[in-house]
Amino acid sequence: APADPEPPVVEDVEEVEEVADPAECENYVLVPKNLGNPYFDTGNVGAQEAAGELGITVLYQGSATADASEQITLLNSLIAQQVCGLAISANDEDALVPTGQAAMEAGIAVVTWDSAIAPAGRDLHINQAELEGIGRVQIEMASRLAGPDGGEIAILSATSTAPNQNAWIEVMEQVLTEPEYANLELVEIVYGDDDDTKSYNEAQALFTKYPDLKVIIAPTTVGIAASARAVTDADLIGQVFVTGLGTPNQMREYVKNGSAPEFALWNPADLAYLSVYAMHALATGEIQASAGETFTAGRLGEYTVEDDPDLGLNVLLGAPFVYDADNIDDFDW
Amino acid sequence: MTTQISRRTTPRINVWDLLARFREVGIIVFILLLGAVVTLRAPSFLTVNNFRDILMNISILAIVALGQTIVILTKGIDLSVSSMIGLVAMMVGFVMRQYPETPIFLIVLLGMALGTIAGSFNSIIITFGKVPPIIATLGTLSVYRGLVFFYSGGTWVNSFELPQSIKMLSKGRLFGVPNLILIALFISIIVYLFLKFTRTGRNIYAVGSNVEAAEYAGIRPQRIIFLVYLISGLLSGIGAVLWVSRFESAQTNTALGFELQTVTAAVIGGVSISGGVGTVTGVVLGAILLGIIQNALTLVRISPFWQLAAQGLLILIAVVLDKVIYTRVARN
Amino acid sequence: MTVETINKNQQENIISDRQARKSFFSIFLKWEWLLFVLILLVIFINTRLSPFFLNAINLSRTSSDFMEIGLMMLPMVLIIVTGNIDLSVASNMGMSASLMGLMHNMGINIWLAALAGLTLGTLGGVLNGYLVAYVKLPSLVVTLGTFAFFRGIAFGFLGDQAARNYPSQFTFIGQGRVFDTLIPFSVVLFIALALIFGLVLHRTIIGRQLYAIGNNEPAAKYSGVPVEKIKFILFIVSGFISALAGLVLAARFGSTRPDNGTGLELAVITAAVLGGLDINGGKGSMYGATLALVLIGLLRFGMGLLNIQSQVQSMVIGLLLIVSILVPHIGQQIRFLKQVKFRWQSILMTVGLLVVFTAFFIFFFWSRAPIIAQF
Amino acid sequence: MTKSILKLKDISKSFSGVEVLHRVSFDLQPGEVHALLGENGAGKSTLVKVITGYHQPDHGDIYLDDALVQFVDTRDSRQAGIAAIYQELSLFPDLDVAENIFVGRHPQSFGLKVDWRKLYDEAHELLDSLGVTIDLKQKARHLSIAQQQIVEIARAFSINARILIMDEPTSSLTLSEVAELFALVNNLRENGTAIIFISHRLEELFEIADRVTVLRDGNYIATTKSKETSRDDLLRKMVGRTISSQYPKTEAPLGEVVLQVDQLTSEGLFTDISFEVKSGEILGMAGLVGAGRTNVAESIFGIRPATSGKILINGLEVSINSPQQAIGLGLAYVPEDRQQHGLIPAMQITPNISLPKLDDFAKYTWILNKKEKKFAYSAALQMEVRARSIWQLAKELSGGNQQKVVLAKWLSTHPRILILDEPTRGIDVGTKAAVHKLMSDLAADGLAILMISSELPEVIGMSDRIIVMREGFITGHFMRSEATQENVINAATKDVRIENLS
Ligand SMILES: Nc1ncnc2c1ncn2[C@@H]1O[C@H](COP(=O)(O)OP(=O)(O)OP(=O)(O)O)[C@@H](O)[C@H]1O
Ligand SMILES: Nc1ncnc2c1ncn2[C@@H]1O[C@H](COP(=O)(O)OP(=O)(O)OP(=O)(O)O)[C@@H](O)[C@H]1O
Ligand SMILES: [Mg+2]
Ligand SMILES: [Mg+2]
Repeated sequence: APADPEPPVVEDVEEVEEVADPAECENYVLVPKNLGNPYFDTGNVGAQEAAGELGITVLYQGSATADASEQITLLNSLIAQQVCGLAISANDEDALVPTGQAAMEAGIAVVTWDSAIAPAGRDLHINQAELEGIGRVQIEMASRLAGPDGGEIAILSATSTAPNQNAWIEVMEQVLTEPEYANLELVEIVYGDDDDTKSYNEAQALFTKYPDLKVIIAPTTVGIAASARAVTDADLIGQVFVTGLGTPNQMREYVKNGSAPEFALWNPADLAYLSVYAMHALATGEIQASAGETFTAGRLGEYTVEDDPDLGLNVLLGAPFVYDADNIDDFDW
Repeated sequence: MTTQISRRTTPRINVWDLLARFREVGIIVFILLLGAVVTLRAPSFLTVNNFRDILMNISILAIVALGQTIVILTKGIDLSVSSMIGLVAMMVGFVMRQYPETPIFLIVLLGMALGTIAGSFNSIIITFGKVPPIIATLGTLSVYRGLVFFYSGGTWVNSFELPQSIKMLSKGRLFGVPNLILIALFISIIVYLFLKFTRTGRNIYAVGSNVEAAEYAGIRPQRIIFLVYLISGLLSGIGAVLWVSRFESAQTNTALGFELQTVTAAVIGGVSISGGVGTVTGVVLGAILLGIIQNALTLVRISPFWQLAAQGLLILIAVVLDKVIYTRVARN
Repeated sequence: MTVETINKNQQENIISDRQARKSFFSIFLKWEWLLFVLILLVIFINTRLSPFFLNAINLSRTSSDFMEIGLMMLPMVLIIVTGNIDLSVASNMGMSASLMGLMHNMGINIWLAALAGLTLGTLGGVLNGYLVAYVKLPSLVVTLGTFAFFRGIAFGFLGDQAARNYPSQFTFIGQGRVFDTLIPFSVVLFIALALIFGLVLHRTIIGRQLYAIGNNEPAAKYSGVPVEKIKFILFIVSGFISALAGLVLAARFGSTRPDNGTGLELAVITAAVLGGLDINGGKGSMYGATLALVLIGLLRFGMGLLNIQSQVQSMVIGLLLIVSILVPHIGQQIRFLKQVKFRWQSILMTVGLLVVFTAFFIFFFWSRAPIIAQF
Repeated sequence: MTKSILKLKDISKSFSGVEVLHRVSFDLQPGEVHALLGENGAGKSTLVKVITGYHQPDHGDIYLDDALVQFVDTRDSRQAGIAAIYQELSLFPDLDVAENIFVGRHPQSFGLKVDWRKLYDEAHELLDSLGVTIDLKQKARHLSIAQQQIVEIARAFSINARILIMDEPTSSLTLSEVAELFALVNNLRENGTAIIFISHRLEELFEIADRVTVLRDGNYIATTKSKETSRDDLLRKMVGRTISSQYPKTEAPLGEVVLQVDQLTSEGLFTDISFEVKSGEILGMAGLVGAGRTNVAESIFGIRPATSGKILINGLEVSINSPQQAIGLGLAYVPEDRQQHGLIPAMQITPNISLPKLDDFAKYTWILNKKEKKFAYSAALQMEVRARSIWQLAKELSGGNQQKVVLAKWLSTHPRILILDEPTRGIDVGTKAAVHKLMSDLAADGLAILMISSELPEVIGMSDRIIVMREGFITGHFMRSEATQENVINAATKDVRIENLS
């Protein structure tokens, strides 16, 4: 990575193929964690919007399941085609590093979105929202839902290996230590593996185990919907509340029936939109991936490349948006 | 003949004999042991509500596992059940989204029909194409899953798009018992009667036990095999409708990986992979055991990181214990 | 008391020591040849369709994507030949790599950690082997259990942690290339092991005994084949090689997470079966399995270059699996149908099926109309 | 002449280009027992399978009641009233005895529900009429070969067919069961059922058959009334030569005790079995079906080791826990059930023969193909295996030839102790004589042979000494000179409990 003081290691000189000429670069690819997931599909809508504005083509290519080795195989075939840029939502932050490096060596602009590759394996990460912001907003919502007396809360995460989930949970645990939230007690963290059935069962087990449970925070779109349904099915609406990160279409029902009165999320379409602009800026040489550079991303305006000790080079989309019964019908994705 | 003396004393009826005839001893013993241990550590295990949850959670599994069992009885295996569920769930979901007024029994019928058609495709490949079942269904596992994506274009059917009627199909209650559990019970009884008291049911055992001999005995094995994949499809179709009903959505990855669970339920229920052996009671108990294991592990607060390991270990212990008890019983 | 002595000429008539002569074409109908032809076909078509296909760097990079599958396939072939199966390979690989990762995180020398991983994987094989060979449980049942158990242990080791920053001597196993060529080290490893496994299967006593067990286990036992011992050893070898594949994967990723390699067991079995192995045991060859692996690799890579969606790729492999077995049977079926006398039932059934399928497809496209409209 | 019930005209059948039936014609009258006779591989079983629709003839016609018929599968022939017991036993190992008898035809009530009570009652009745007691709820998996044969017979009788075909039904039955069977057959014959009967035991044919049709190498040779023919005549037609003595036992000098078994007991299977076999000796083991002889042999060979007792080889106590140990100690065991235990049917003859002693054909575990082939070829020649080539699949051989392959395989291990369990089951007269000669020669070379056989003449004719078993106990011990059919049968049916009190 350019931010690194050491020169990049180039393994073999003949190996570096003709680097795609930035001027006539047109083929970009948006890679989700997996296909058939509405969250990412919505991202693709934003990406296509950006592509239209930039006059480039953005392919939407993903693996069938959210699995690192499958994603690597896919990326290898994309690298082989000498595309101009890749915007990847990584299934494994470390395992993709060698592949990301190979792509950069081949002269491909590599940005990540939604879920990052470790800094060594990409040029830029497009950060949906600050870690801090996402963690904090969820605790704030939980606190509101639990009411002035507070009470027991639990977290239902995706897989125990998902890097962004773990980072958020860490922040949440930190925020909970603040005196303001002293009346909230985090009783357990469980994992639903982003599997609807498993998440549902885990949520159910939570009520059985903790009869006084007030709030379930599920920082995952699958988990939050499954938990809200579990609450509804168990006739616990009004007793147990669900919040976390979700998509409007999946949560509409539960926002209205009161099982999950509010939840947060950024707009994945905007996230992908920004990613395409960033990827294009990198590929055309408008930015070189170093801290402090700025570029304009269409309707979203101007963004600055920031450096972060943990995240490496990144661009921040903005604060997460809170959906509730008043605004949910304004969204359809 | 004068030299003819009975060469075996008439079989004495004793406890061992009775146990030997009742194949499910091993699994029941294990369920009781596990239940006792869990109750000691988490008394909330032994509540009506908890048992209702467990039964709700395994109802669909039990239904599809019964289809799987019928297939395994003929020495086959149906790995495509999960994808059939995914496909049928998606198609049913689309219909319900488009025509929310459709009466629920028509939806169930539709699910059954679609499942049967998907199953018949397996049947054709296996009987006419002579493709070994594991390969055929490994193939259709990915083909049907691919069709789900193609069909839905990657979109999901969400809860708010589904009418109340389908949601109530599983959640409505009769005498306080959720419909889903009653449906599973009803289907189990039907399958039990079918396997035990119809010629076709018995022929399924015969074919699984010895295909050649079945042919000699005037059974048409190919027809039986055709039928079992049809039944597996049918039950998967029902499972799919119930899935949509219970999970209030149809997703591209609905039931992903479910096939291994159905096989697991069947084998820990004493169904022999080499065909010819297995009972409905066993499979239902197997599904219940799986449900209990899952429920218990979350209740007794085993670290979530070790839960999967514990689950695998318990399954292993269950099959080993079953084997040991059964051979002990059979020997006596 | 004379059993009439049989003269030399008569003896010749009783039995010959020659193989029945096969026609020139029937040799080419052997499954391995068909796979070979298919590979050539895939290469040819892909070269026409994509300029990037016949590119040494690309092929080299892609080939290492399939080496873990290839490695685990080798003992799997042997196991399938005996009529057993090992569903736990991918979980075992995750478990061993996770132990290695855990030890690496604790600051232990990477090679010691790797050795520990290999040992654990082997022990996993011992568990499988013991339950299959001596407790006499069906292998499918046992490995379905250890499939969850091993993966669970992997999660137990690393939980939400990852192991990273492996030294480059170690990552060489998965990322390196030998002697300044483009050939990945893992490919060399695979080829060497494939040769050994192939020779063992096709040329040695053990190999012969494996086929005997697969065809008729009791008879093999009665003939003095140490059935239990062989099964036991096979599963141990499978455990060891799975662990080795785990190391290769960890080296290729440069990191380890407990869910690494999830689902690879199906890929392994798919390759083996496409290679002509009979899942019921007793039939199939190592050449076939290896060719099938190459075929799947090239096919996937080629389709990837054409930007065919992953789901469609899986569908194609799934269909290939079915068709590969179906096609050789079609001729036979037609001949069979000719023999069967005219039956109303069969006609009715065919017509019925056709109607049903047509109805299904009409319904399929009709009901997804809103989707088409949406795009 | 009455109207024939079944008529075959010019039936031909080939397998992969080799003709095994050539223009065979055959005619069956109602109320007759018609025997088929021929050497191993003559085509008897194939002919039977053509009749039942299991195989389709390449050429030729089948007439039922003078009407041309074509059976596509066995179900067709079943519906036309033909029932068959095939040579390869075909029970359902996972179903119990009673259900095995009625598979595919379970009695039903309301035309829908299987009537289990009726099924068990009828099964009980049937087995009673055959004079045997087998636990009806026993899974077929646990039956001995002879018991399986009886269940098959019961099944065939339960069908009430117009034509009943039995392909070597008696091959492992003892005299008493055969007698019961024949009584039933006579019954059927009187009721007008036509019966096709295949057996290699010529005495049986003379006892039961009305007419005999002889096949040789797939060709029809002749049909004669059994009353108008003689043993020699049939043999000449069958093999085209004469075979004189059946039991060519030569006296061999007896050597040291090679195998000694002392108080061998296996819980629930057999008790206190003691005997010894000297080098050069053939020890015969007689008994009724289910007496436990096979179990004793299997436990000596290490397949199911006994729970107590001693085995001594050359005077040294050994523990044998697996067949490979047994083979290492110089034992060989030709099992009773060749389909399940003797052969690898889907493998060729060569690897079948070389399997127990692969070490001999390998260098550092590397198999030397030439050496193996040469050996297998000479072994097959020695046993007169009739097949196209030593590369033919074992499952394609006729029953008798399969048995020869099994013998060849075990002799190739050059054993010092040979256990033969029903060695001539399903073998034709000619070869049987050859096998007997071979046994005699092997004994003369110093082998110790333990021969289990249900054929009394064979036991009496071939053994130096005879032990008799019943219900897991030894109930008799005779020298060659004192053994007669009568006292052996007496010992085989003696009440064990009384015997053990004394
Ligand atoms: N499926 C088959 N494929 C090839 N050859 C076969 C097949 N079935 C039988 N044969 C051959 O046909 C010939 C006749 O076999 P068949 O079983 O009819 O003999 P058989 O008269 O019943 O002999 P036995 O007395 O030994 O039972 C044999 O040479 C056998 O090898
Ligand atoms: N594996 C087994 N499990 C249970 N019972 C068995 C088993 N093997 C044999 N038996 C029973 O043990 C008894 C003795 O059988 P065995 O085969 O040793 O008798 P045999 O004297 O050789 O008679 P046969 O002529 O029937 O072979 C039979 O009643 C049989 O059903
Ligand atoms: Mg025959
Ligand atoms: Mg016996």
